[in-house]
Amino acid sequence: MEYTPRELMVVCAARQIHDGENVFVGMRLPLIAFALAKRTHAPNCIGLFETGTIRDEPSAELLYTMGDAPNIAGALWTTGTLNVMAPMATGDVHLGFIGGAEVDRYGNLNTSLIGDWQHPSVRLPGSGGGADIASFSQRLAIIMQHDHRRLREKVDFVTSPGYGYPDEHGPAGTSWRRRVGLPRGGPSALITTLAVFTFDPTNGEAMLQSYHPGTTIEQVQEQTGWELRLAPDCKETVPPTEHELRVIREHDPQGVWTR
Amino acid sequence: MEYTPRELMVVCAARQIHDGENVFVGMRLPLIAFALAKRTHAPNCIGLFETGTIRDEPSAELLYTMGDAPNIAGALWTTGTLNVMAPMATGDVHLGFIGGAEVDRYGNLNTSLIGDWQHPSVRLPGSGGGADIASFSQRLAIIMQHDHRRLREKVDFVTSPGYGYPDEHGPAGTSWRRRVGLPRGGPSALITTLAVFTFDPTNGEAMLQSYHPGTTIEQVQEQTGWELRLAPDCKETVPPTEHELRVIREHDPQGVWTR
Amino acid sequence: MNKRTSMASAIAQFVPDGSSVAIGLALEPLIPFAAAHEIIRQQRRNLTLIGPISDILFDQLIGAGCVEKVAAAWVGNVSEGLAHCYRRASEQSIPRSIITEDYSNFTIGLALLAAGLGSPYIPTRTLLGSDIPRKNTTLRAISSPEDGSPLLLVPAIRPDVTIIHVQRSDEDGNAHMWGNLGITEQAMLAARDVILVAEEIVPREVIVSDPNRVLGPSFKVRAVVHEPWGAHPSAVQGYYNRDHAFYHEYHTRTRTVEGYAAWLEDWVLNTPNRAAYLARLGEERVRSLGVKEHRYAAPVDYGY
Amino acid sequence: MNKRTSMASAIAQFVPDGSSVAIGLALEPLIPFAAAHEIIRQQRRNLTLIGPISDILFDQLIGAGCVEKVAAAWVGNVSEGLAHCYRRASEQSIPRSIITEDYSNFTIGLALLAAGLGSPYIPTRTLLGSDIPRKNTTLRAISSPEDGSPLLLVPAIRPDVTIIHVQRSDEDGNAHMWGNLGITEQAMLAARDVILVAEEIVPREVIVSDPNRVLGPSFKVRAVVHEPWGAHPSAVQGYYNRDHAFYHEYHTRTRTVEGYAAWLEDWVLNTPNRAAYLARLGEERVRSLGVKEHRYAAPVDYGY
Repeated sequence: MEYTPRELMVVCAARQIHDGENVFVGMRLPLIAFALAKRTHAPNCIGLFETGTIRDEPSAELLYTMGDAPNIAGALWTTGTLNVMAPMATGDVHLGFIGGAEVDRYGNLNTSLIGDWQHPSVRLPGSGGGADIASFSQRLAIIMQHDHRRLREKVDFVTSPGYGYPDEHGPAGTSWRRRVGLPRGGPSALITTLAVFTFDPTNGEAMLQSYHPGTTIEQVQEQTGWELRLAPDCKETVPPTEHELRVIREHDPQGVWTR
Repeated sequence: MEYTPRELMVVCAARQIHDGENVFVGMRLPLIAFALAKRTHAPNCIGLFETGTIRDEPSAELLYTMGDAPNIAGALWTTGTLNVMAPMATGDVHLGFIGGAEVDRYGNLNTSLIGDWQHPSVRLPGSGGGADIASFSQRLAIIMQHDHRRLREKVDFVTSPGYGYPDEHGPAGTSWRRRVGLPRGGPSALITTLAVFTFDPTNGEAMLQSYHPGTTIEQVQEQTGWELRLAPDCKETVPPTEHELRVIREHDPQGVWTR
Repeated sequence: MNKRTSMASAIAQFVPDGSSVAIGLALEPLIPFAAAHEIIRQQRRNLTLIGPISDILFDQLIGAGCVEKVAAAWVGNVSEGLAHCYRRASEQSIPRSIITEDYSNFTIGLALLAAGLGSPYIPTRTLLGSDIPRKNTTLRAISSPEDGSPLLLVPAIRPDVTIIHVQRSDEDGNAHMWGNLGITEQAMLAARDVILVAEEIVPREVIVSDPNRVLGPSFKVRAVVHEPWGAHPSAVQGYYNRDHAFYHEYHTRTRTVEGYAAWLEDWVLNTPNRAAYLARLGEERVRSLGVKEHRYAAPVDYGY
Repeated sequence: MNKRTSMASAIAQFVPDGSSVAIGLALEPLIPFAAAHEIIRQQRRNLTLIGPISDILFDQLIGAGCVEKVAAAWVGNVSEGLAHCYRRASEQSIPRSIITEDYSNFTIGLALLAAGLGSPYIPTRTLLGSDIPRKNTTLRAISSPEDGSPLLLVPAIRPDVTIIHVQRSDEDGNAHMWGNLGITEQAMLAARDVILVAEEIVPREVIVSDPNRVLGPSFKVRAVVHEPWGAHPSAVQGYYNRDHAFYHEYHTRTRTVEGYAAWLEDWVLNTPNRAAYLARLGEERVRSLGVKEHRYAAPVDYGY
């Protein structure tokens, strides 16, 4: 069955969600990944939205934004942003999703600016809730379009901290997060249009976990700004099932986000 | 027209409220003073209650506690304690009421304990919201039964700060409050069963402003634990009007709080 | 997930000896007396009680010897005055000595707010010049790192369990609460575990029809107990009024240790559950406390 | 007190040049576009804009040259991507240079929360290791006075005026708002002045029938403006849906300075008020955005 790169990304994102987890859902593809997970392997997961909404059922209609009316009707709780981020700050959110313009080999994400901090060549929208999700959630899944200008050795600006960088006090990874005072967490997956990376928390480095059907490790390397490290069990990404695709297309019939 | 000491105290308390003010209303007599002020000279005052309630009309029935159902029905806002105390913390509350077991000549109030801090001879209920009202409201009115064991030179424990005490850095009064870091405020009136005191903010001392009809300055002095200082215009307390008494008795027909 | 259980099992599971328990958080209304009475019947010991004001509930638990420490702004009987068991424990160590950590309503609220936000403390300017921070040394006076002005740091308090009485809840712990809320919202977000006691168990549809009315995240709720009249003698807006006479009776009867013991026999120890409690209360009294006039909220449309 | 006034007079009175303005606080829904357009028509200058994410509203004000500084977590077009005027101002100082104070949604919320509580700052552990505090130096990293661990201090932000769009309000500014609230509550308590823009003006009785639904204290409200459809193209739960096409059209037309100028002519400068705006929008489009299916909240009884 044919599918688009974005449909595959949604499937890979949904597979990051375990049943019963509290998931901080980001914009666009994660909105559909949450709906897909709910309707397949994670019927008991709960979605938290930075607008101030918590729900345990996907919205009845496709969402252009998480503040759309269908995401509010039938919610478990509609309240303020701080009330929904508070449980994340105290560790009750298992998985968070964010996207970005640039990511580096240590999972540090840039959504703020390209170039000089004071006179940027491109001013990006900024953190939104992204930096908070990256700081507080137990696991972080990053979703990005894959090309060498976006997957870089080092980002121009760390908006959302991943595993930091090696420095005089120690390596990148979980120990860096502890050094800077982050309470927990770190990236567990980087999902792109070409591949899926996981991370080695001991040094914070991204490892190629799987390459999407139709691509090769070489093609992934060409579009990646650092020298690939392969996960021991690196293999081709498991393609979407017909059922997964059917659920995605039921939820996004016009393919607004997934075409 | 006959009246009880408590009815007179309610009248004196109500007279502290200016029209249009935001008033932090305490337990018992202030609940009735707020109702009286609303129905006489201060129709536009607003009452804030530490339970998390704001209203601009007295409750339809007598309140035993500020959390009683009639105080919630028809409120302008029922919410949390922090949301109602927040405007007081930022200076939007003009007047606050509190009562206590002990007060001293500088308007420092004790509602915590009598005797030794660790092994008190009498353990009192504590601050409740009193210390916050004393810290944050622009003006403070204290309501007490008058006897020499309650109006003392110095209280055993300062629960709610008044004008502090003279110390090596300066006098009591507004300057003491500034020294300790309080943002504003201080007692403006002490209303007792025998008299009404005002305060001199330059040194924090209570001044006898008026003695209730039927008492004398001498009798007030007998029941007061410090040497009285008289306000320049010290005189007899203006008795309640018939209208004031009628409103009080409409509101408290059984005289639960005012007999 | 269905979290319905009995009061007995909820207390047995989630309120072990030594727990820190936030309870009575809406001030005078919605006080979970049924839960406190079950704690007494199960003879819990060495509890830390956390709350703003406690309208005789803390007094009952202290008198029964369940309590080691109290972190509160006020402990008494709002319509009657002092709390006799609290006095006896503080003044004469009867039935045991207790540690009292004094707060104000604002600072106990800030302590729970800080815990819920994952912040170690919240700075404030209340209580500066008060003796409360000198007695409760967890409250630390510092100079502002910004301008050197005096500040009071209120450290986060994270209760092991928060017990909340609500008007209605579904079986998963999605609940509607209305009336004044006190510091209930902060205590729910601050707690590790939450026990909900509900006047009514309603279908999920009722709750999700009005998500702005919901108290907090149900994923923090461990147990949902259906206990009608479980807050008596305190008030539950829309269900029953405060039983002022009950507070007066308690105040009068508990002046002596013996009097408290007898009161406890009558209303808790020889009253195995809430049904028996209501029977003792009597139909006439129950009826007299009920709602006389309904006042329904204006409609709200979540449609699109 | 009757605080009803026109949008023109509300902006003229309470949003002078140089004001700090908190607006667009519920994130994607309930964005006060009508107020922003009036600010543009009155040619306000040197404003500081405060908000979490701004879904094209900040972009419009920046493009019109009203803005000196932006304190926000995100500035863009949620369903379309980047904000062109924000980019031009930041990258090429067109129409003027702007100062950007970067926050995250959590920290901008904490800054307003702190102001409302009268606290100078709130400490948190978010953004540790992020470059945001290195760029926005108002966010200060310190060592915890308790255990020396790293902390970020988020200083209070006190807006001169907070502008809020609500579903319904009475003439005194007692208002009901529902749906996701973002950081609206904190911004209301933090502000010196509040302007309410309401879809409906209702009798006081409607509001006080449900005091738990009320947004905040009306004594902070200076002006109440009745402006139906005043939040279009954003959504107002129970009244109208988000006009996704409008955001797409804005994104496409404003790629160039000239395109933005033409868009502004069409929708703001040559559209003197909201009535004219609705006429331009057209009956058909307005109807298509309306509520298709009503979903009423379950009844709630405040009786006693």
